[in-house]
Amino acid sequence: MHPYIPHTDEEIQQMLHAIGVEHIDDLYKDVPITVKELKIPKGLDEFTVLSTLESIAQKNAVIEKKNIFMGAGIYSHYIPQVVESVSSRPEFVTAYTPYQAEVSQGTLQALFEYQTMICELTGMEVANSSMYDGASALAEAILMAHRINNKHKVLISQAVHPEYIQTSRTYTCAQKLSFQIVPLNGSGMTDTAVLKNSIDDDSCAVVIQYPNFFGIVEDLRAIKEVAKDLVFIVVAEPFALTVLEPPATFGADIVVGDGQPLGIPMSYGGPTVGFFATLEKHVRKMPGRLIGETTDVDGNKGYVMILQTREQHIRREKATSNICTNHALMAVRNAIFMGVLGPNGMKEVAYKSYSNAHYLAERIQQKGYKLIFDGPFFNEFAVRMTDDYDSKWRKIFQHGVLAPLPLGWYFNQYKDGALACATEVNTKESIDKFVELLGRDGI
Amino acid sequence: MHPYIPHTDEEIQQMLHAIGVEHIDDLYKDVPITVKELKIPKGLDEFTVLSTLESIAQKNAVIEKKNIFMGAGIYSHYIPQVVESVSSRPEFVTAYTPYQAEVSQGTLQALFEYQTMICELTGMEVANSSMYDGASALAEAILMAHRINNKHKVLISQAVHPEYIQTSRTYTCAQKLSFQIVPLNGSGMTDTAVLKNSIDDDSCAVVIQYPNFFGIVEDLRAIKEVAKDLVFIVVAEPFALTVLEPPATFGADIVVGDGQPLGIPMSYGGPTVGFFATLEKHVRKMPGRLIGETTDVDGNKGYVMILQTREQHIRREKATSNICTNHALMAVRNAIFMGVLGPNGMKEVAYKSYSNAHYLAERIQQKGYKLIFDGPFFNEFAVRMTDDYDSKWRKIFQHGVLAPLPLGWYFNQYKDGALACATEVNTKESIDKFVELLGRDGI
Amino acid sequence: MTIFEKSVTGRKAFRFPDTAIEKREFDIPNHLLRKKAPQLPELSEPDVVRHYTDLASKNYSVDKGFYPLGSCTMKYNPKINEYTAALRGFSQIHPYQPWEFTQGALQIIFELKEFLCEITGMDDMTLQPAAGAHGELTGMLIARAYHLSKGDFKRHIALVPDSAHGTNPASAAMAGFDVVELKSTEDGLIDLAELKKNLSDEVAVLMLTNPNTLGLFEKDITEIAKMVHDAGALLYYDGANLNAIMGRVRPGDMGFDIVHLNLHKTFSAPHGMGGPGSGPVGVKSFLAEFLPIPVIRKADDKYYPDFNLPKSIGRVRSFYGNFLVMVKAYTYILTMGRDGLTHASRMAVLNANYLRTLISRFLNIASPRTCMHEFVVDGSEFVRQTGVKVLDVAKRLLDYGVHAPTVYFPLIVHEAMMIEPTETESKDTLDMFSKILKQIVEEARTKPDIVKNAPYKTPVRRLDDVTATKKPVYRFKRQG
Amino acid sequence: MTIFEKSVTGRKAFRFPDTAIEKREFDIPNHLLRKKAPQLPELSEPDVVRHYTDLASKNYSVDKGFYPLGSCTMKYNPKINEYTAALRGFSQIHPYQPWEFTQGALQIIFELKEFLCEITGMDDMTLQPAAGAHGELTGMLIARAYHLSKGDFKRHIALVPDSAHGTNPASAAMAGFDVVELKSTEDGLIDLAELKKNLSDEVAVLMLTNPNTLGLFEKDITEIAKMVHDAGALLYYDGANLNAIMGRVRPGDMGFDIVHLNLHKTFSAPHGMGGPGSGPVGVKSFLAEFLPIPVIRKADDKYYPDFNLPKSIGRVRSFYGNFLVMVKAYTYILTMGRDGLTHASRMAVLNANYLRTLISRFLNIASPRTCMHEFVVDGSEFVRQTGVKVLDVAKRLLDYGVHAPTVYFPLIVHEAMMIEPTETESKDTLDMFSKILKQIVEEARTKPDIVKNAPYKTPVRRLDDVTATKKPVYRFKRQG
Ligand SMILES: Cc1ncc(COP(=O)(O)O)c(C=O)c1O
Ligand SMILES: Cc1ncc(COP(=O)(O)O)c(C=O)c1O
Repeated sequence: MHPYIPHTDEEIQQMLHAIGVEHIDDLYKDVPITVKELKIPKGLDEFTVLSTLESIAQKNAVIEKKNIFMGAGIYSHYIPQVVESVSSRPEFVTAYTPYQAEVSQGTLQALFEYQTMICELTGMEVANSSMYDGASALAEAILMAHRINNKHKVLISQAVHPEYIQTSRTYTCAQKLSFQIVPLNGSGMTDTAVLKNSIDDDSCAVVIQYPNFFGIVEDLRAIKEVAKDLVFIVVAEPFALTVLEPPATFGADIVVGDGQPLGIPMSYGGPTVGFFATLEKHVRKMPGRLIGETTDVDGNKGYVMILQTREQHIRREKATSNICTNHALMAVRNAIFMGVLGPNGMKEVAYKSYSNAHYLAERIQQKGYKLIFDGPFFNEFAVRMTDDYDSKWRKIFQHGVLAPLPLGWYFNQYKDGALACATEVNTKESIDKFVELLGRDGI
Repeated sequence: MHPYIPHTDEEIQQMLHAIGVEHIDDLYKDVPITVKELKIPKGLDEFTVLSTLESIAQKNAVIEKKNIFMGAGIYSHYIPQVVESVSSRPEFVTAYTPYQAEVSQGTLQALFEYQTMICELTGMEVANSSMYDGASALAEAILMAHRINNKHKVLISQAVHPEYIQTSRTYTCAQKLSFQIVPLNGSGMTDTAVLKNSIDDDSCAVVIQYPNFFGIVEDLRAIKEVAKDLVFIVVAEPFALTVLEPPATFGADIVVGDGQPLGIPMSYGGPTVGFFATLEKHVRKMPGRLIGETTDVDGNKGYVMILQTREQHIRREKATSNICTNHALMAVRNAIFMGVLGPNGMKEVAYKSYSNAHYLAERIQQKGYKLIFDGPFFNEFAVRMTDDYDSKWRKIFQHGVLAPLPLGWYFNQYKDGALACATEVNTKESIDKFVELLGRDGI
Repeated sequence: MTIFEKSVTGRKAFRFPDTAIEKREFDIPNHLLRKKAPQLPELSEPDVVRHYTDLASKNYSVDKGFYPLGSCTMKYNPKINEYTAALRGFSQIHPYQPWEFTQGALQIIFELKEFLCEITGMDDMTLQPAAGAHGELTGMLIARAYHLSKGDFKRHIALVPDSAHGTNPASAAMAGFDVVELKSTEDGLIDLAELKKNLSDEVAVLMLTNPNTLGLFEKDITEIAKMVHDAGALLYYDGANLNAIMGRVRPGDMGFDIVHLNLHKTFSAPHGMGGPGSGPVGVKSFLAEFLPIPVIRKADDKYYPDFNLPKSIGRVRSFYGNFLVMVKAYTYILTMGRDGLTHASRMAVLNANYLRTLISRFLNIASPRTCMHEFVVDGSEFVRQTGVKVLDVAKRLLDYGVHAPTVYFPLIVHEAMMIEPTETESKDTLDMFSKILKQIVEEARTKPDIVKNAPYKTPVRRLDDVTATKKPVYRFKRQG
Repeated sequence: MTIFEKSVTGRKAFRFPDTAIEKREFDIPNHLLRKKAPQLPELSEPDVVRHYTDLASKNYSVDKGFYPLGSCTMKYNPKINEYTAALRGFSQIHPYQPWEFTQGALQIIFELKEFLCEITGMDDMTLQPAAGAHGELTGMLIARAYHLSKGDFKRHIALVPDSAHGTNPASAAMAGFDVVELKSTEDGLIDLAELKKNLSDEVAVLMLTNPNTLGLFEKDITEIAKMVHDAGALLYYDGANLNAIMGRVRPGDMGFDIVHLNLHKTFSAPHGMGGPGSGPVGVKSFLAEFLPIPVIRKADDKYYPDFNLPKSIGRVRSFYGNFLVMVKAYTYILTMGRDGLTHASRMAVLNANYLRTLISRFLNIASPRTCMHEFVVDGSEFVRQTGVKVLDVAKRLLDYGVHAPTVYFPLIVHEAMMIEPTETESKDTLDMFSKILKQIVEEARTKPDIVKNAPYKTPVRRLDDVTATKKPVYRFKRQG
């Protein structure tokens, strides 16, 4: 007997009797037997499982927060314990999609509030209740842009996260969309001259990351000016949005991003959550689940899923997306986190991240390394290291420091480059220590 | 502003205005100022607090479960995660004494079920809803015995936990009760001949531990035979009670013990929980809170606190005890744990503990050490080591093994003795390793 | 009340450590600096706790009671899984750490993939997709890449039975296929004649779930596989219903070429109000070269990510997928083992058939055939006789403290109620549910208005979703 | 339904690892072997989870809402405290480990003691007692030991004001004292004349709490202390109400010789449905030698337990006390700091006075004086006018989703309602509570039966506790 399966032998007999068969195998008459015994271990008690998992977990090196100088899509931030405590409540964790709204008001209200917060951050009018992650959210945004204007060329900044671009290519490969990568100028911003020249009649959308992959704060106004008629898609970082003018101000049509910085542990990259916001005029082209306010028969306020005719379970092959199970729990975690930090806490993180990153940049420059770009940056920046940086990076790791990302992984032209990051978790002492390690002989 | 205190400056002003004073100090007019500034550090953010606490916790050595061979009142057992998850629900953790029964049915039913389980384990008719720990439960049992027959001499076995005896002495020192320690015979059982001779007209109670401090299963029948007219108090270990005949069978009047083995981590000894059970005829003399079944005005079943006239908030100086805040959460944890293990799981633990302890005893004896007593034991036993055992014990600890308790701490006559323990968490491999360490030169 | 209405300017629930680094003002062009702060709520820590405690109390969940949502496999979510997934060695690692120092994480991914390949009879697998539908898209893109790689450009059709879940046609469309719906037989099974008629050299894939959405096993599956393969097409398995057959028969053995699984269904990861899930995709060896990058491999006792797959479809998301969900599924598989998984499937099928038997005494079942892990009630006669809708029955169930089954799906059954008890429910629970449902059927016959106006005991009563969609309110807005 | 009624023979929720050691039969005399197994419930893991999830949903708690139970200081329990107390280095250590290897635990005990000594103005302290009452017993035994040590055998009296909490006289009695009750003044304060009259060379201790149970500060405390000390007696401080005065005045400064605290009140440790708490006892230096053993000391940067106190009263419980509760209090003090603790007291007093002001508009307050952290409503006029009892009001409050105040205590106020909001409650909450209470007062005047028959919306309605005590049912018994 298994602890999760309640059937006693006696009950099994009673149930078979009620069904009118003798053996459980009688229920499987239509089903061939092709397996004698699965080649996986026999079941284990939970204490053995626990010690097995603990010893596997031990094989992963956990770097102290303050010694993490890498972001590149996954950021190390403080997460107050209350976020963990509240978001791990079983009423949230063990519920599913709010198909029965009357017993899912917790889910629905929490997601409605989340949508509101995303609207506030991005300045947009409508946000859905989550996508899988930032990358797939961007891919869906591009598909949506195509639905909006039925054009085929996507102009995508070179400074959009490489994995987001890869994901978007995969998602759209069957839709006859073509991608054109727009290069950067010397300040690390998407080159508006090239962008302008690339636009033609079949241009569908322009995709800009804000701040971009290299940390540079893109001038969205300048982008919009040259790409007025395209669907304007912005990939944004949530903390930056508390201090940068929201994309809506510059005429963005769709704003997406990853909610990981907002209270979700790094988790080896997943689960995180994708946010997705747009304008009301585009809402029927939008993918994903939307929660709206309504009233019950007694006139009390309540929340339900709305505009479901966009979704797969109703529209099937004509749906705006195939997404069904989304990342609701992570979205609610974002909302809880923002509820704890509020506008001031969010801003404080932004300021601290900015200040730390700039201190880090100065210290690194003092060691003789040069920044690759001279544009204004938020909490990440690209710096030229040496050609052997990848091996140096691994050596530094053995000193308990996660050094900046080797850019050579993704960019041939920046083989000697690194993408550094600082957030509120770093300290003067940890930055000084890292910079010292960077300059140490033999590393 | 502090995260736990919601008042904004504006609200403070509004509130002061409503009260009709200008400053908060105006509310303190009667109160002298004797403190300028407390000499404790300024408040810290939670991340700094957390890392401080983590580094303090690091200074405690955590021994792997299987390498713990010490019990002596605190036992290392497996605790399924579900026990932790369920008992840490905030609805349990952040409620108080069920003063308003109608919104405390969770607490009340859980404690009612706990009481029932304790009755089942001990065989007694009534159990209260918790005491602080086993030691204070014994002390209260002795006070209760005195209330029952108004006599003064307490005959207490030498094999009752020394800290329980100390606690009982402290609790009763003002009640003119005298304690006589009854020595053991060669099998490690309380000497019934001595006991018999010690009983006189003023003898109040006899106290026996079952199994006793040295692990020996006392013959409660033999005790009862010679101490018929005394209040019979038994200190019991809950797992043992699943396989040993319950004290009620032998005419126990009060059964107490510590619930720590039932799903409570070792926690440096606290909080644990004391259980306390007796017979209906004694119930009005009983200390502590009792939960009983009743109905509401609609006839629905419900639970309330009963027989409160025994308690301090009503009876004041004539109460059966001063206890108010008890250990309800720990009692419910016991109940959850027993709910998970059930009678078969409890028994399995008892069997495994017994088998492991006996294997351990054999292996130790093979090394040439002799058991101190030859009576039947459950999961603990006393063994003669060497005179320098205390220092050996510390050395073994540095190999990651918590070796048996040096008996010299509490017993001059067993200066070279050790009290060994095994439970279901030990394994053949861990026992063999410990025995090897014990025999190793230089240790 | 919303969290925004509880906000008080200046309140706070947070405090951060000093970094010992001076605060700087932003040296960023002024037009890019935010002028008006986002209106996020300002609360104390107790405020936050109470707000979400209140919301939590308004949710039904598996921990609370019976949740027989057909097709969703709402089995019990073991507590130990939450614990293992929260281990710092799993939750506190960056995906770009040197892979030499995430060997534990890569081991989990690799071994889980091996386990799942064994359970499904597939040769290789990706764990990158975040959910079932995401897996479908991945699988269908693999099918597309396969045909294209052979220079076979005309296969633009995906066949999808009319009983299929909505994600199947939606995913096929996203992968660029034209969807052709296959009509099922009366029984709700694949109609071989219909299939034959639709098969051609333009067909790329047939998507199936087996048992299908009626809970019936496609007994002609070997025949179907042969037909599909003979036509040069691939056979796709929607693993949503794997919970019926573990340890007995494997999709790979039935002839499926591509399989997606839902770790949040069959493998006990919780559903999180709608996610995150995880949707691994397994393939036969001839398709392995098309899997998304990176693929986790093992060599010399080291695990590493392999990005060198020139024919790969690419990535379907960032990083490695929903890693912590994988940890839960891995924990579950170790706990259950080969014996436990097999037992789980058998008990899931027993439960469904037992409940089906009980319910068949007072409602019509869509198919007379023995069901697998779920079954569908055909409510059309009941609706005709009583005027009470299946939706009303669903709402009334809420009053009795249980969750409703999936309603109005699959589309091929009129007035469908799709019931999946899962193996973690006890006989007592099934007896109780059947009794409740019977009582509601009784009410519908004698006092239909009670049912039509249900629910009564829920945190809110019947909600108006028509107006909600007609005049949508997407977000909270402060009055005035 | 009870957990016993959900039990099914043979069901299980557990599995244990193999120890690789053969199972043995018990070699124990037959009459000592259990014949009939205890009837514990047999459940699956999901059964257990659902049972307790259901019970949890029937509890009111601080995380749910306002809990103004006077004298109980139901402040918010920070989540970080639960986390730190669960750290393996704290929860997984045996109290008999060599003390060299529990330096962290001893450091917590030592430093917490230092913090609390500083906050209370005492010289030394024990953290062994498990709760306030336990601390009282400890403190009173210390007082007893002190007098006896001086050869002063005739001091058999403990003076306790009539406003005192029941544990005060009960603890005094357990410590062997004859309790003499001191009548309070009209105002609810210590009557100096009355005190004088009762002081003699037979008096050992005067027990006080300050602010007292009416929430009033004993302004004559210096005078009182002098009188008590002049009479050769000791002054005992019940720390239940320390939450009013932290950072302003200290019991030690007021002349108290012995102080107990409640870490589960003032220092934010949660109340756990009734416990565990922790009741440290602080003393002036001349009493330190009587503290329970062991006392934790520090020498050469090492912490160690000192058992060598020949005059110690002995132990009051096993091991070191409720260690994990201490970890929570320690975490809280580090978090709040000197500034935060002072602020907490001030806001607690502000909250009480604000709520008092609001409520005074429609109910009588027992004392006209400015209150400290709590205040008492005198409901006698209300009861006389409406025929509605204070108990009814308490029950009706439950219908409005708040917890009731402490009722019928302190005994010196007729129809008392004792209200303690604590500093973690917001103005909005106090406004709301006052509005609810006002509405109930209104109801009592216009539709008294509504109030008399309350509550209506709770999991059960008014319970019959009279019959419950008259015909007590102590435990579940299977029918028939
Ligand atoms: C039969 C079937 N296929 C596919 C899916 C889609 O899976 P997911 O929701 O994980 O995207 C579902 C889920 O509800 C399903 O029931
Ligand atoms: C004034 C007062 N003194 C003493 C106590 C007793 O404290 P405890 O319940 O922790 O034993 C209380 C607790 O309710 C109290 O309010």
